[in-house]
Amino acid sequence: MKEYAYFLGCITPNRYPGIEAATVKVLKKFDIETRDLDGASCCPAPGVFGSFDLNTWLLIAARNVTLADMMGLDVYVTCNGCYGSLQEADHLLKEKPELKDWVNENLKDEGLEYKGNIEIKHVVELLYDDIGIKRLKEAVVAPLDAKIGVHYGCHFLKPSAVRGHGSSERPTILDELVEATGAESVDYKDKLMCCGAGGGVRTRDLEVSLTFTKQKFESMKKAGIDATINPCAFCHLQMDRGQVEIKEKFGEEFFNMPVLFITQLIGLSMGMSTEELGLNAHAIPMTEKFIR
Amino acid sequence: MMEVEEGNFDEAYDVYACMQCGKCTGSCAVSLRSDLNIRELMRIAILNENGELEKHEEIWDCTSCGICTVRCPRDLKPAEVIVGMRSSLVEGGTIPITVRDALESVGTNNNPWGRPKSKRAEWLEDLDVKVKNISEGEDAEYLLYIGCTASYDPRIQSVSRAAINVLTKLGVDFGILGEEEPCCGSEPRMMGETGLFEMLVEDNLNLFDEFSISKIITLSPHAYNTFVNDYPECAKRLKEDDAEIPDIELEVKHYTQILEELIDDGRLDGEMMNEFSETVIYHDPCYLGKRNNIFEPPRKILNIIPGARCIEFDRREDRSLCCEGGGGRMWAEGTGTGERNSIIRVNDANRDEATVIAVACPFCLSTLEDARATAGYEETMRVMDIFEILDEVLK
Amino acid sequence: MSLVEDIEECGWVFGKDTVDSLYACMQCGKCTGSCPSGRITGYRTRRLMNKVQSGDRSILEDPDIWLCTTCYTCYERCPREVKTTDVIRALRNVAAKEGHMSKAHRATAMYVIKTGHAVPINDATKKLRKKLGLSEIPPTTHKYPEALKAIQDISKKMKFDKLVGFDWNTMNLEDREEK
Amino acid sequence: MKGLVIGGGVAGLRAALDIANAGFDVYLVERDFSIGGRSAQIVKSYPDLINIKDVLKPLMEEVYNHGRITLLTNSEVLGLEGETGNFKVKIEKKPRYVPEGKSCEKCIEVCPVEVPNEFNERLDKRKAIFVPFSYAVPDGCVIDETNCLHFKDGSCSRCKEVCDGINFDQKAETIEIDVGSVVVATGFDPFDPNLRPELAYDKYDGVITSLELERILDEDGPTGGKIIINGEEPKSVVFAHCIGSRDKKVGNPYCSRICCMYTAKEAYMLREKLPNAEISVCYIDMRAFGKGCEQFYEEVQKKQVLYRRGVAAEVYSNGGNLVLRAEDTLLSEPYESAADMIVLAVGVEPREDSSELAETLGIKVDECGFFVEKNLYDPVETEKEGIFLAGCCQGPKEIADSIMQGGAAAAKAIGLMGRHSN
Repeated sequence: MKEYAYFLGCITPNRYPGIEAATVKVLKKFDIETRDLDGASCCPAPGVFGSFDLNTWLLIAARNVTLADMMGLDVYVTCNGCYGSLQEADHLLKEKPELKDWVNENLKDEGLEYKGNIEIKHVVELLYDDIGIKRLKEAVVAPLDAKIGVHYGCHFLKPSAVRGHGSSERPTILDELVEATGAESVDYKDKLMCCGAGGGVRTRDLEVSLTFTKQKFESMKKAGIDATINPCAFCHLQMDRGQVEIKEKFGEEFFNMPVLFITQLIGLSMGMSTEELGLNAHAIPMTEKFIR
Repeated sequence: MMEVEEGNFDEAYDVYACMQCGKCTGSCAVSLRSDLNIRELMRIAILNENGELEKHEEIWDCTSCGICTVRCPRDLKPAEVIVGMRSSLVEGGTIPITVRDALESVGTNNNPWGRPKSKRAEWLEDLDVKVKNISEGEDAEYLLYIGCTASYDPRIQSVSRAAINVLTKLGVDFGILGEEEPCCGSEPRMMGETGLFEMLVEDNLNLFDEFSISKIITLSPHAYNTFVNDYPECAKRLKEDDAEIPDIELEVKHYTQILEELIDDGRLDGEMMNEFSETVIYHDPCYLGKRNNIFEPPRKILNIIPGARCIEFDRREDRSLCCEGGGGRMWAEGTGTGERNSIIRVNDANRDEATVIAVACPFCLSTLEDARATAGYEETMRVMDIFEILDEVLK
Repeated sequence: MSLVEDIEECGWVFGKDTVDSLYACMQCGKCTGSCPSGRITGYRTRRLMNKVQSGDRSILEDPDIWLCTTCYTCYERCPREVKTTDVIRALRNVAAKEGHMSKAHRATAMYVIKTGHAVPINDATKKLRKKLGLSEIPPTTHKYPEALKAIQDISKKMKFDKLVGFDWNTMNLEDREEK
Repeated sequence: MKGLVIGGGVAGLRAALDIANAGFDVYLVERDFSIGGRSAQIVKSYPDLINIKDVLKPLMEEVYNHGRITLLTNSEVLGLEGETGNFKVKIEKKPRYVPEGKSCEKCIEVCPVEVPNEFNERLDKRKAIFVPFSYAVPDGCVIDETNCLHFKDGSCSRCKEVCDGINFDQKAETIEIDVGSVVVATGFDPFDPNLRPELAYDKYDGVITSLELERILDEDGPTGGKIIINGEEPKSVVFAHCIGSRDKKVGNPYCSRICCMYTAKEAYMLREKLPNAEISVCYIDMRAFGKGCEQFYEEVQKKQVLYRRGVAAEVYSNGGNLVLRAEDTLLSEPYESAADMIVLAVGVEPREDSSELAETLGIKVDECGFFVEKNLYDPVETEKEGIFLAGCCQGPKEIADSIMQGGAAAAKAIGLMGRHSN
């Protein structure tokens, strides 16, 4: 049995708890236990808060990392934004002693001390490295017969030198996970394009950010894709809720394309129900292929 | 690619040879305060169709000073590209109303100022000296070509009168064409009215032939330039198209060149003049200087005037700062908002403690006069054409 | 202080080398050509780098600098390894400091000060959480007031509250003219 | 059989040494008082920043001391007759008036004549009797007879009064030599920026050429290595690329190849001396194709040297402050940049008298004045058999390439003389 702290962030627990439920359940099936990271906050979003005030960003991120550090547990996330923030902060603190001193000086009053003894993991790494494709395949009881468009999101892969998942131009890790469920990962034109939400663009200029999303859906439709999967709660929100907003803003036809978090897809393949994975609470309803 | 009558812009102007170094835009008289970016236009000429030009109102900001052409390291003619672009706009009818009115006036009144042809010689009326009128059959060695601006603009008319006085005093055998004098076509050409310009060339050459005119003195460097540089080329083209063009060869001089000859011949010197106790700074007109390399004659004249302390602008000769009067700018609003060059010029002159800005071009006189008033130097500084200075000092 | 010095100061957590990497920019345009935002907006990464290099402060007022989604494509592809995305974030810090921060962005920041979350919980989600067998309130700052206080202490210490114009009496944003 | 090399710059030195080391006697004719050529005016190489002197000086001394090399400095080729393997060459040997190696320098102190020092690009003065430069070969004083009062009007012989070695009676002599092959390596002249008057080189002391800056950067130079313009250390410097290169208006349509990189090097050296100055470079395209050059260019940029695309348009003074105008073609914005010092990266031109030498030798010059190689595949041969080219007289190139071509020309000459000797 393995144990991890789960850093929830904002969107997973507060908008898409289905991601949380699916993730905890799937991991548990493979003997990975999840522990609450009590008192965690917003990561805070690297492109947003990093753009406002890097000092505040670093301190809050360091606080979140330190909570896990003090539990002595590696921590996993289900959002690329959280991944970006916590991993970047952890990386900077491990690289730069002067930064570590500054952070600890400022966290002293909270009774916290960053030591740098843990790793920040993305749930995708747990699935791929801890569990592995072989075991995932063995666990499939209801193989999915569907064409899936994979969306990686930006901060999962980049900056590649810090993230360490190989080339950000030719990633395969999520495609392999998708294919382990029996589904087909179908290539499409804007596969590696940003969903448009990050960097404060969704907040500040919804129309611009939706134009990104729309472009992605158009090219997925062209490729005959049934549903899109992602590893990021924020991209997830942008792509699920975004479809409704695109209709509102641009008055175009609904893409009506189901959006699934990677553990939700895996959960389905393992025989979990649509409802227990929270999929029926999405803005875009599941199509038949994803209803169990 | 954009098209002109002569073919596409590459055939006409070699635009593909541009290496986009930006020397033109960097040198341009107005680029610092206008959207005009000739390098970009060279690019647009290749990448876009003519319709694109309508978006570029700043094409009318070009003063046609020619510095881009003078300096182009690839020996191209960006200033002509602007003329080509304006031609396209004129053809399509999308031009500023003021420019359209000026061009129409050339067609109907033979001048761009919208004034009747019958009033072209009005400036002569309060003149004491008798002037030969070649159009009335009187013979003279030279035609003194006054030009539209010096005929109609009340401030510039004073230059015409000064010219008559000075040339008469110096014993030059000259006459004028009076009401019959035509527009030389320089400004219409720079405004892109190629067809009108060709018509003027044909008419004017026939007119000169009719009155046996072969030697011309011009007041304006613009007229000088067009007679010397544009007419022969245009006449050749017209002949190839079977137009009736007389076989005459014009010998054209700007008036400062004639005065220089008189100095060299001993017919004009300081002893013939009263003291002129002024600090004189000479402003090079683009059409005399940059475009035709005539830098010395005006300076030679000013230097013999007794009492005159001649100083120089830092930016002079081929680096002279254009006054923004040429290239049809007299009739176009312009898009720029920054400080006008003429203001910079009078301020520079003031800093250098000049009391007289000497010019040799009606447009320079007009723009610098305006600037002098705007900048508040009415009490301390005069803007004078060299002819006006001579008229004042000659005994 | 010059613009680059301001950016260095705001981006000190990245280290001086990261910000100074912008001097290696050779204006090849790979960034602009790669930028997904630039495909649909007026945001031009190369031009931004050029303006930063030449110290043109007018870009601080340029709303286009907020159109980067921090997708890191330019950062990954830059042949001179300019840390573009980091430079842009640090540059935005300078802009924010000079008051160029949109109301919507200030509101996002306000939620973090107020709740510890940029996207706080709502009733619908509480219900859904219950249905899914999760705790109604997640074990975050939402559940632990002392944790929220820690976030608020950090905001005060870093003067983040002042930066976004947070009023502790109303627990809301103060009125401020949007620059 | 003997060889002849015309020109004692790096290309000629390399050629002479290689021919001599192959066992042939060789004449090296140099017009100046010392060998070393243009490279001697340069402080450091790019991109490796080694001191040119450390490499050039041993090369010059090796030539001087080589048993098979006859060094004729202060000499010029007057005529050439015959054909390959059997050229008769007429050379004028002009006198130095002072024995080689003689340099107690008392004579210099007493000399009343001061003229601009060509070696320092006229930035300081030298006497009519002088040492050409610190490591000149042959070393010792020489008399420049065009400026010496003794030769002008006989009014002065002060140097002779303090030095009995001086002999005013030396006369120029014409010698005739038989050689089998000729390597021409006469080098280049820098472009005269006055042909681009808008850059106002003649008007302001703050506008200098890159070769002048090279002398200013030299610890042995006119300012002792201090960067001083108008009596002060400049706070802002702008370099301007492509002055007299890529410019049809001045008859130089070609790229001079070296200016991008020597500017980068000068900017680097300047940055070391002026850590707080604003340094920028106006360029059209960056051509950094040599080994290690792109990396060096990047290094220079990282030293906060701002590269702005767009050629320098004009220079003027705004109430005493220099202003350079140009367009930033990437921003499509014209700008005015105040600068205390403007460095014009002047291009490479053929020697002023290259056509005369071509006529003397019976070889051709191209429309720009460079000697014409036989063809692309015989880049050191000329159409005239037995006459070879090396260095910048054939076309602009950097020091390393000149040395390479010197070696290649020597190999050709050796091969040819070997064939004729058998």
